Amino acid sequence: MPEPKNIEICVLRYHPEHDPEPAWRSYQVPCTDDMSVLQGLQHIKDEIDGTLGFRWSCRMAICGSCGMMVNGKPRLSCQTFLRDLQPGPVRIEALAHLPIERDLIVDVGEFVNKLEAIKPYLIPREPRTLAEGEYLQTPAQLERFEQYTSCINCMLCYAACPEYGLNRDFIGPGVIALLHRYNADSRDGGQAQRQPILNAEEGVWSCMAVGYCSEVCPKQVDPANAVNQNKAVSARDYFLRFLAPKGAAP
Amino acid sequence: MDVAEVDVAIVGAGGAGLRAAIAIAESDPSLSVALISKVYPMRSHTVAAEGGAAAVTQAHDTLEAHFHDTVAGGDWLCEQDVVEYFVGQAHQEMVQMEHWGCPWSRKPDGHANVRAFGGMKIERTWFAADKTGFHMLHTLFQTSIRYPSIRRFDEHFCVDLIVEAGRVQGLLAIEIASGGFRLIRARSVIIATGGAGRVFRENTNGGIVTGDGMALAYRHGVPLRDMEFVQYHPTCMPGTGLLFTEACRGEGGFLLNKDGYRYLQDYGLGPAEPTPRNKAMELGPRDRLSQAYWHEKRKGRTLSGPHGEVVHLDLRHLGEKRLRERLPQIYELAVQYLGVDPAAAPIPVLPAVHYTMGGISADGLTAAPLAGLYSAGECSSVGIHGANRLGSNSLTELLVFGRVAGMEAAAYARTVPHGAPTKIGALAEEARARALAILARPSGGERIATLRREMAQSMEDGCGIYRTAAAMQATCDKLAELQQRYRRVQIDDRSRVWNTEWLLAIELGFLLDVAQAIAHSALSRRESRGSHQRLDGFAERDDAHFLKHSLAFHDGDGPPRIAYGPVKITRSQPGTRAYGAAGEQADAERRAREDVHA
Amino acid sequence: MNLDGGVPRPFVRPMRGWWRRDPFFVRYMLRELTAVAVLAYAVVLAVGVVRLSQGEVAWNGWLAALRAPWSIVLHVLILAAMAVHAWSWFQIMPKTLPMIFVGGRRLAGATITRAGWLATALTSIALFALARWWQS
Amino acid sequence: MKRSNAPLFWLPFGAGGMLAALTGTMLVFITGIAVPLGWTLRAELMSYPHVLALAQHGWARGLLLAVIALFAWHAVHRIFHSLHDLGIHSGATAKLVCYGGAFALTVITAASLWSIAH
Ligand SMILES: Cc1cc2nc3c(=O)[nH]c(=O)nc-3n(C[C@H](O)[C@H](O)[C@H](O)COP(=O)(O)OP(=O)(O)OC[C@H]3O[C@@H](n4cnc5c(N)ncnc54)[C@H](O)[C@@H]3O)c2cc1C
Ligand code: SF4
Ligand code: F3S
Ligand code: FES
Repeated sequence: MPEPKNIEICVLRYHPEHDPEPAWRSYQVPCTDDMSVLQGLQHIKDEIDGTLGFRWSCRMAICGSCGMMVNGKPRLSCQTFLRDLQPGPVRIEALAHLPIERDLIVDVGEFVNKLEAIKPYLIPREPRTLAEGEYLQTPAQLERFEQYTSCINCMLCYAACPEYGLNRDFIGPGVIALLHRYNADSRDGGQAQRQPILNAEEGVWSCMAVGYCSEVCPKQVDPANAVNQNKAVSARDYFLRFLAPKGAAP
Repeated sequence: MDVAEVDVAIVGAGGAGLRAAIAIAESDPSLSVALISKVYPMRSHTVAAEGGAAAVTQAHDTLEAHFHDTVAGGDWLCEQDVVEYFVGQAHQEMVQMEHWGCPWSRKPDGHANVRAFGGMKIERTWFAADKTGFHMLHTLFQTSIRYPSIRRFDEHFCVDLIVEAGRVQGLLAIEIASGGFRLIRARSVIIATGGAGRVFRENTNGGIVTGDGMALAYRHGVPLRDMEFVQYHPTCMPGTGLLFTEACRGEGGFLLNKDGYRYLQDYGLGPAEPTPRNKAMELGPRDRLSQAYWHEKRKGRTLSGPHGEVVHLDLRHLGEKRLRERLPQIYELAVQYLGVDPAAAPIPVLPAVHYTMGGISADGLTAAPLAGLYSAGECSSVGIHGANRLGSNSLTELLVFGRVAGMEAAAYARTVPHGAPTKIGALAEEARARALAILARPSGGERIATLRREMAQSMEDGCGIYRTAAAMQATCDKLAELQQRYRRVQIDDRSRVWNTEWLLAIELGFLLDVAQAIAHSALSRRESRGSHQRLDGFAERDDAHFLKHSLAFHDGDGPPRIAYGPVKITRSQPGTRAYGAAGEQADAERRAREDVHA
Repeated sequence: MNLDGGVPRPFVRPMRGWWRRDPFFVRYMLRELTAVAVLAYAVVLAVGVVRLSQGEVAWNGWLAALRAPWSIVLHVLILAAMAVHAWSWFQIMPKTLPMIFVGGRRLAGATITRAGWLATALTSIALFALARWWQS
Repeated sequence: MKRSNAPLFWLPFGAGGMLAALTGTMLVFITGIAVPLGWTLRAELMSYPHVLALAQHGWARGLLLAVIALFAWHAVHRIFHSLHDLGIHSGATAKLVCYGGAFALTVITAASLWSIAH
């Protein structure tokens, strides 16, 4: 084991059963070069203060549960290394803009409700039986939506988006990226069903193209692109509905 | 306590649990389903699977070949009728996933692509880049949203099953956000809680993989089957245990010792050829590769790193372009976590615990020997992995047997009424009191982390890649001691809202039970088979005495009682498990034998 | 519902002063602020048009005002803001476009941005040349 | 969900933004710096007869109106949303002032140009 040095980790603590509002607490954590912020927090929980609350599981940046603000930036704590934050102190806070349930744990329910609302499943363009085998899809067709399938639902983009912070009804970057993922899939024919969600004020029109969402996304989903390219689609739908009453965008 | 009433309750919303839920919802929308998970479904550990899912696909491949690979890979401890069903259903399930939108990687002609995988004779592993489990899990989760009959209980931690009148009638869960209890009454229950890798120190599993469901069933008298078979994955990241998928080797990666030598050729896996040949060298089965590492380490031919002895996984010859295209996540992991650019330098790796072959004993239709209880996924021992799982069989298992479990549990639910509310309520009260008692333990007791650390270290020492009676006995003794100390485990946090420490304490109880089942099953198996390898005079497979499933029964406060059950052999008589050139010869001989019989 | 646990009481942090919290947000606000300059310039031009319609004397008064030092300073500021606007406009441009494939390869965002900047440069040169040609 | 009328505002905003990005910098340089200072360009460029001719030329007149109207529209759209960003939720009033202002500017410019032409 490499020789550990100490680093100061300050955590914004909040416990709804006895704290009126969040407050900072500081911990000294022995830290080696290969330690992630998550491991630092685990050390606190295991050895110093078992009451610290945070979510984690995979520790390999794929389950999406360990998002938090590290020195003011939305990060996956399992993918952020203490060596890059030396000499400290490191300031850790629950993901910005989201309601804190406790310590570093935010409310995910609002996000999941939105995710459920956008029909995030394949609505087949042409139905097909299992016996007919798989739909054909060329690598080029796959490339048109693959990037948007990489979203791990970590909500870092929500913590990055001030428009979401100002109005939590905004569907937001991550969920719109997922919506677009299905719209852009060559097998899918559900765009018309999803269009009303994009067309709403809480859909693409709450976005001011701040663009920070894409900057912080750990999986290069580029949610800002998903949102903003759909403004043109929504605008077309706005005017074309007078021509084609069903309002079906191409 | 809040009470919900459903037809079928599913504990676990990973690949297996979600597949089961969808199967029920699709076949009979009038049945209500409760889907309970201690994390949001998309955080389940299926998300971490990288390599792919096996299903016979190519014209020159056969179900027969997949069957033989699986049975031989499992060192003949598989239920052969179940394997037969499994390989037959696999392809259809992959197509079903495709119809649900899974972004499988494609060939230029638009058909799904397949890749080579360890121990598989022919390329038959479907993959979605190197994030197969991630894509499968998200596809299943998102598809499940379409069905209104599936009622999710996200971030609900199941603490006990309710067994009354000889059958399962529901479960008790803690709503984590409030710390309140919820009784979910059900006519049948499916357990799909995943593996138990966290009983070991160095492992590839997420923090939530703590064997909960296994322990829940076990405590209610259901035996845990074949628990001694724990798979070590040969290529993991030192220190964290993070996995470098077998696909690295499927794509052509080499394993080198400190002299830059492809040492696997010294362990009956050769000849060493420049490109991967299925079932040889780096594409041999995981148990053999992990064992070879152990020998190299003993011979002093490994490299010393800050987190122990390592060998090198060399991907340099694949080139940056191919690596970024085919193994993007691996590329990222190596660069970020190790500071190694795999296009420029070999990656240090070592074996780590990866998969529990055993689990809740289940018949070929996923039913446990307790009425109304079913299991699917890694927590279940339906009988397809035997003594060693082949990579990419397990994701397929989630689908094939997730579906079966759903159909079976639904069928059973239609035949029985809900039990008497008062009796069930009383049982739930007792379970609730037991869970709350942990919160009320006096201070000054044992720390959770200490017990967990000692358990994991002891499991690694006694039940690692190679085992001896003395070391296993020491582990058994240690576990008995830890069980005693667990009664004095103490937690700092006595509140209710999001009390994760409370849940960790309960999980530790599950872990210790599962650890005991593993260690005692291992100690009792006096032979070497698959992933269970002994050095102390039992280095050979012993079909005369041990071509049997081990069954660990919970036995009060004492250690488990170990019994044995028969193995179903249909077409494939136990033979030598050989790989590389020797394997091809053995295969030819087997075919010749079978031709004579036919 | 009849849960017997603690009472969740999610805490929502205030947004006050959010735009100072991250340099990215400061840059965003700067970008939005360029709108004030664009508006100012539109007003300057509109006043010019009104004065033009009022005859030569009025127009010359407007020209004189443009020569005043404060006007020069104002226009230098507007010029800077316009440049920031052009720079940032094309920076977000790739976000607003669907994927573009050229010869089977996806066009990179940076390429789109650079193409935008180039377009501004070319338009500017053309405008200037037009002005030179027309002044005589 | 209710359909938003945002496209009505967003399209001219986008058009104005694009026009400003392409031409704004050079236009400001010409009319606000180069000509007034007589630096690189001569004052005659903006002499009364010169500009009058321009304003009476059909195409040029349209372009001039477009520049002023779209710049204004682009700007007020951003300003309106920035008010929201800063937490000033004056709602309908702000909206009226912003877009009303741009509309007024457009009408005044159009009227003046019309009177020049006739
Ligand atoms: C890193 C890695 C890579 C892998 N790669 C491959 C591969 O390429 N191919 C392959 O075939 N296999 C692979 N595997 C194995 C395979 O991924 C797993 O066996 C499989 O995903 C397990 O799925 P599951 O549905 O059984 O469980 P999980 O996905 O682990 O889900 C368990 C569920 O149970 C819930 N749960 C657990 N306990 C409780 C409780 N007490 N109360 C409520 N809910 C609970 C959890 O919340 C979760 O929803 C890999 C495994 C790992 C670790
Ligand atoms: S888009 Fe990116 S940042 Fe947003 S939730 Fe998905 S992965 Fe996370
Ligand atoms: S940060 Fe927010 S405003 Fe739009 S571009 Fe991203 S969603
Ligand atoms: S722990 Fe899973 S993303 Fe960090």
